[in-house]
Amino acid sequence: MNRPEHNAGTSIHQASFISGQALSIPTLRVLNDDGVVIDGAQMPQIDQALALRIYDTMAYIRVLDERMVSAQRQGRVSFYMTCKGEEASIIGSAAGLSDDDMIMAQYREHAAIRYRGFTSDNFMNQLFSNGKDLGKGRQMPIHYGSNELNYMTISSPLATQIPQATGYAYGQRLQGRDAITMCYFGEGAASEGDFHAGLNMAAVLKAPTIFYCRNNGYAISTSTDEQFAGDGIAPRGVGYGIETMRVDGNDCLAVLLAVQTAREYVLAHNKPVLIEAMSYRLGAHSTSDDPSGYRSKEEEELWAKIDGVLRFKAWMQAQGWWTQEQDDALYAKYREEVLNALKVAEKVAPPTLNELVSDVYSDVPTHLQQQLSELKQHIAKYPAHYPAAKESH
Amino acid sequence: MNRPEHNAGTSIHQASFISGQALSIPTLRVLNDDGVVIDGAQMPQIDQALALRIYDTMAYIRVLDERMVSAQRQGRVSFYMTCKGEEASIIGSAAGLSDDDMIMAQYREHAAIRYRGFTSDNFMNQLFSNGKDLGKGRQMPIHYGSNELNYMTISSPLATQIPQATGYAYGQRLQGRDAITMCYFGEGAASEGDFHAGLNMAAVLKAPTIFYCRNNGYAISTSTDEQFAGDGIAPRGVGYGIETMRVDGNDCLAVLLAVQTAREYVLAHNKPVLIEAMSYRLGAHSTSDDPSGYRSKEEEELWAKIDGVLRFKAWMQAQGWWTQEQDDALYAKYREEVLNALKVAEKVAPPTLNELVSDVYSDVPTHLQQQLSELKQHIAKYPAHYPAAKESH
Amino acid sequence: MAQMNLLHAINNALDLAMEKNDKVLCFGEDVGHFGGVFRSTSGLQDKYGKERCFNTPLTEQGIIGFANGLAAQGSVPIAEIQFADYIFPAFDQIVNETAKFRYRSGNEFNVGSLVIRTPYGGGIAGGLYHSQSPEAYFTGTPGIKVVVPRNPHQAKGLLLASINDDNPVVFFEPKRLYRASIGEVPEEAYEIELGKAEVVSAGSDVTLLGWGAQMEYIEKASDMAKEIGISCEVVDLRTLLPWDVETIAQSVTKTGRLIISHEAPLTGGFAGEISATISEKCFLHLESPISRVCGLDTPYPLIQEKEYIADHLKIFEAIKASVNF
Amino acid sequence: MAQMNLLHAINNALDLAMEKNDKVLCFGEDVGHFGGVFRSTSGLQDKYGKERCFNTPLTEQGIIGFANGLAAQGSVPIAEIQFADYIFPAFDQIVNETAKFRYRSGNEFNVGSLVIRTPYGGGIAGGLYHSQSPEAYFTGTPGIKVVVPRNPHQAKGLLLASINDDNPVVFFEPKRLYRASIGEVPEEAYEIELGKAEVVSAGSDVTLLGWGAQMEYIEKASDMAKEIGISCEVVDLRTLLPWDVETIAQSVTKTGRLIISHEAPLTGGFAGEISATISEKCFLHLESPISRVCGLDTPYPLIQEKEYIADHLKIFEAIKASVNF
Ligand SMILES: Cc1ncc(C[n+]2csc(CCOP(=O)(O)OP(=O)(O)O)c2C)c(N)n1
Ligand SMILES: Cc1ncc(C[n+]2csc(CCOP(=O)(O)OP(=O)(O)O)c2C)c(N)n1
Ligand SMILES: [Mg+2]
Ligand SMILES: [Mg+2]
Repeated sequence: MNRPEHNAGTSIHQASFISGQALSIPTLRVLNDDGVVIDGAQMPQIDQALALRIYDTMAYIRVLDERMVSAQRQGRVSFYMTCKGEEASIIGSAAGLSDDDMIMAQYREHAAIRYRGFTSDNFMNQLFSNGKDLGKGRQMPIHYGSNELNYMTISSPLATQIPQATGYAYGQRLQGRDAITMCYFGEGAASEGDFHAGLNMAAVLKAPTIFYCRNNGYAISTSTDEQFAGDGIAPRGVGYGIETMRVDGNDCLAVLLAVQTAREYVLAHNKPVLIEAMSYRLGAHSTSDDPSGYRSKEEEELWAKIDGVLRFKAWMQAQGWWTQEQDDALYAKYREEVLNALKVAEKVAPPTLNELVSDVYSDVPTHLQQQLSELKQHIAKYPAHYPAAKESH
Repeated sequence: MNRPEHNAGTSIHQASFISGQALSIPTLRVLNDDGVVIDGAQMPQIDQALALRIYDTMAYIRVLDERMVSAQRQGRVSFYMTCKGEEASIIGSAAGLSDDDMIMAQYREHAAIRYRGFTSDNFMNQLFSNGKDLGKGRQMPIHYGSNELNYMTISSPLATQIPQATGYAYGQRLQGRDAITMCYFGEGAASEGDFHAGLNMAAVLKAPTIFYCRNNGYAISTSTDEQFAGDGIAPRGVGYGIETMRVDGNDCLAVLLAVQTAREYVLAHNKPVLIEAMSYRLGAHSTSDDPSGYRSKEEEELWAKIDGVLRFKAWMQAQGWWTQEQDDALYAKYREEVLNALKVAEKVAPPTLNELVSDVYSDVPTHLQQQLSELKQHIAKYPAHYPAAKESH
Repeated sequence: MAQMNLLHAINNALDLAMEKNDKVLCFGEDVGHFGGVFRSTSGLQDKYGKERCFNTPLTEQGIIGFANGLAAQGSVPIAEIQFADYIFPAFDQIVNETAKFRYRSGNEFNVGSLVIRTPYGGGIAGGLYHSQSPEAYFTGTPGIKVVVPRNPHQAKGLLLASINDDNPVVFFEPKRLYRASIGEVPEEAYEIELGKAEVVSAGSDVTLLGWGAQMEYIEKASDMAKEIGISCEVVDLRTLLPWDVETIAQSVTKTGRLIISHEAPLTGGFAGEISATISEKCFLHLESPISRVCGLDTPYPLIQEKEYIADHLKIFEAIKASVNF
Repeated sequence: MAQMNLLHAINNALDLAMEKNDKVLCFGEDVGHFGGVFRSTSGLQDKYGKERCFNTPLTEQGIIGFANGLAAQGSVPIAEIQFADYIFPAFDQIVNETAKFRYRSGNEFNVGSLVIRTPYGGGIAGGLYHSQSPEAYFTGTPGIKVVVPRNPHQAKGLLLASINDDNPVVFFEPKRLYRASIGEVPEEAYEIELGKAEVVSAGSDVTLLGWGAQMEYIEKASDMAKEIGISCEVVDLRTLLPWDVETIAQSVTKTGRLIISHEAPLTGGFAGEISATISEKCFLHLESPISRVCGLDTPYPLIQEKEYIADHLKIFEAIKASVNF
């Protein structure tokens, strides 16, 4: 029968639903819960150097997160967010990329910019909004970005980076770059309209993007059963015609394998891939949040037991690539480094008042020049009232 | 193993994708292409009276569409849109509802409001934006609506009615109504962020909604392969955990069966259902469009052959419920009725000038009263220039 | 009467509205069990159940689309947008749908029962995405009302009036004052009429006009002016759309001078509209140019927030300039 | 020179830009093979291929999100929104992303190469969803430029300048004039500087200011005024953000009178901003109140469009009122 194409396909003659749970997507695992490689599991491409770079980043981020949460409690920074519990997911995925790939993240992925080489000073300058912050002190703490490191500056509005990643990747493909775009987002952000737009456009327009969903169980206080009714985020990929994988986000080797496989596919086919990494936000949403109001200690402990850093460390040790002594030394080194950087950054002068009006446009237009000069005259009248007056002499 | 729930499920240990084409959703058919019931096919609940009401609506809409396209060519109305090719899909689905169910449509579903009892005068008053238009002459032709008929007034911005339908249905459920909300939209509109929001929220918040996607192959000039890369819209339902069906939109009995089945499920479970009806926009997008620029005559002819009105009529005739004589009489009757109504509506006075400022708010606020009175003074100075001046005497 | 902060006053208004009418629903991101990130819906889920006070998925366009549908159906939705900075994904649903629902249908349908609550404004070290004052994006939209309270008493009365009003209302809550502003608030339900400005304190030399958290700076500047012998008439606009032209025109006719102050950037802010209208109405009474003391024309800054803000000192300087023109 | 209508001029500008720089891409709904519902991208896919001129899925937020990403990457995206009435789903991507991209990153990244083209305005029996003039929703947003051409020559020069400008531009095209406005246009590439108003015709009694399609009515009113001995200075603002305060202030200082006219509703329209600013700058020169001739504060009507529009007769009446004040 010469039926037009989009009315073709198999037929049924009894009314029946495709169940909303029809697709149950399995989870890729390489390590078991104790950090031992599962029999017959496929290994990612990893050697000792790469493993050390990954573990080094893990240790660094643990130290940084711990230190900055205290700093926030002490009132030294206004705000902070940790990635505790998701280190394996974030670092394992970053390690599966090439340094030329653009990373467009949500906010909880500072481990990825660290993996690329963001220094303690870089971190601290941003956290303290000082004059050396690459972002010129304009965004709240944790909104990192670096052109040099191909890490797009974080933007607070959720999910906006998703269609942007599609566009970025499309541009990379058209210009024949040997690079892709990695787009991170939370399972909460995946409810935004921009998610839908970004993934569908990537599929249709063949943008070399990896969409990496960090499903960590919560969006602030909202648990996943109040966020979606399907089997997580992964089945949506199939809805868009996108190749999809689910991975144990607390299994660093599985994550690395997933991303390496995905990157290869994306570059070879100029098509997107969706990865859903199952993990857990072990800490509070941010320093403004207290999770005891919406979840149990038991639940947290269950997840703490299968923590990805512990599992990766156990594997490293079993490989003979790492010892407890090295571990202690590494943590000690980073504790000192971070604390020193913090003390330095605290004292760096804030950006000059001129930065209040720069970068709104490529040049400062007349009306902003005028507003700035009026402001300066005003400040000169009340120097005691304005911090900027103190800085200027 | 005591693995936390959302990291549970089956495991794999080799990297492999779930294919973007993993879910191929079959199409429900009851009638074959010649309008003969397929052996063993499940029948919808239908008796002669219902069949006649459906067919009556089909004939009416064919006449209306034909007549109004000519009227537009003659310059008597500014704009028109037909549902040619999709009558079976729209009328069959409307017939599966109860009159208490709210219908929130896109724009190409005037056959559904006709099925509910919209009169020729109702249509014409809207199309001519005259003083008797329920919408007070404020929207372009084809933006029908009727509170009495539970048919939400059409809004041009695409897909906005989708999350609205979720909200409407949620309210129906909370107030214990024995009614659901039927939400129509095109496969093009399904690319909007509002689609994603509306379906996901309906699944999570348990809104008794039927989401009925008219996949008619085009969004203006954009064909489905430029709209999505997956297997149509249906697999997205599974992504949201929604029970889903695909149906041959040119098979009125299959459509009726699908909607009857869905309505029963929705009411019983207080959960949404997604239906994708595969059909074809046989006409131009609107009277402003000429499809010869973007598709072939051959393609159109292929679809014309499996037209849903022809198939339904053949089935009616085979049932002994309909004859060609009756058919000729019915079309003749409606041609006359529509033409008469058109002539009457053309001459009905436009809404009064006061309607320019009413319904912006529940009452006309001071500033609008003032703007209106200034306008009236102005018009009084130049009566020849303003149509409203002519109407007022 | 009870002592309440602004959050308590909001919470109390919601509680009373939900108690009185079981069609009233409160929802938004983290609004349910948790009671909202600012805790303004605290306790409401416990009291009225999960069907009437609940978390939504994380989608502002969905929240407002859903709320529009509920309102059209006959429920009384009170939708929260977590920060006013995040209202923009819902902009189409508000500007093209909420605002035009009644008009386009010839009143066959309307969403008059809808209230959209959202915390706005700076002063909390929130940077460009937790500090915006986007009211002027809404005041150019016929069909909605825009309301901003300045303290707990006003907040409760204006919110209850917004809920009961038969028109959709966008209700901006000054988050800087959520805990900082405390005052006496009647425990029972009461309404403050929408569309009416309030003369907070009478004066003769210059009219100072603002709304929301900005009223604090304005009152402070007025006090400073008093000390040097300038008498200010302080007016809180309260409802920005439709706004009370008459009260402002009357005041300016009397004082001959007007200073408008808002947090949002100068260009395209609502002060421009007010200035233009009052210039037309009071042209012959104006003794000096109407002046606007507003944010700079930049995104909201972080580290230079103090310098950026249209604070009492800037308003005070504008008062002197106006009087000495 | 060639005779072109406004559509041809746009199409020609896009063609030249794509020819010169293969990083220039044009996309949007129905923009590809079909050439757009108004045909402004006609022929470009044939000439530059499907990768550089293409249809997108039907999602405005996606189109602008995608465009932001492309611009950040170094491409030169020219995104079309089919009607300005449908730009609102993209509002968050424009207002929170496009406009703040450079600022928030300390210029580590920017989307300066982006141009968003969209047909706006009434006069085509389009009713409330095919007639809006939403420019004032954008003029309150630091970080973007807003441009509106009035005829084919301006359209080509301003569009090329917008494409080459290192800042994101929202470019509103007066769709009523797409075919109606015809004029001489140079065939080669040329630019008209952004941020500069143009004195279209000099005069002494009153300044008439507008932009886009509204200039036609303004010029007609100016002609009517001339016949009764009133000399109007007609000014086209052209760039609305940042706008050319100086040229307008100079003109008003000379004439002592200003009338601003736009299609959008009065309240919250951009005329308010201009009036407020010029009142401040020219306070002592004003001989009559600045007047605004604008749309009514309602959604855009259908059947009463003629009455609604701020036409030449209304402007003419305002001119007389201003001169006779
Ligand atoms: C558009 C928008 N809406 C709301 C917020 C406030 N908000 C910040 S983080 C967050 C939760 C995000 O959850 P998820 O995406 O799961 O990421 P996670 O925090 O779990 O890493 C919310 C609601 C925001 N930043 N942007
Ligand atoms: C938000 C929005 N964007 C664009 C348009 C312009 N437009 C009107 S109909 C249409 C195509 C819709 O296609 P589809 O949803 O498949 O419905 P169909 O016309 O095929 O029935 C477009 C792009 C619109 N009305 N609203
Ligand atoms: Mg999360
Ligand atoms: Mg379609």
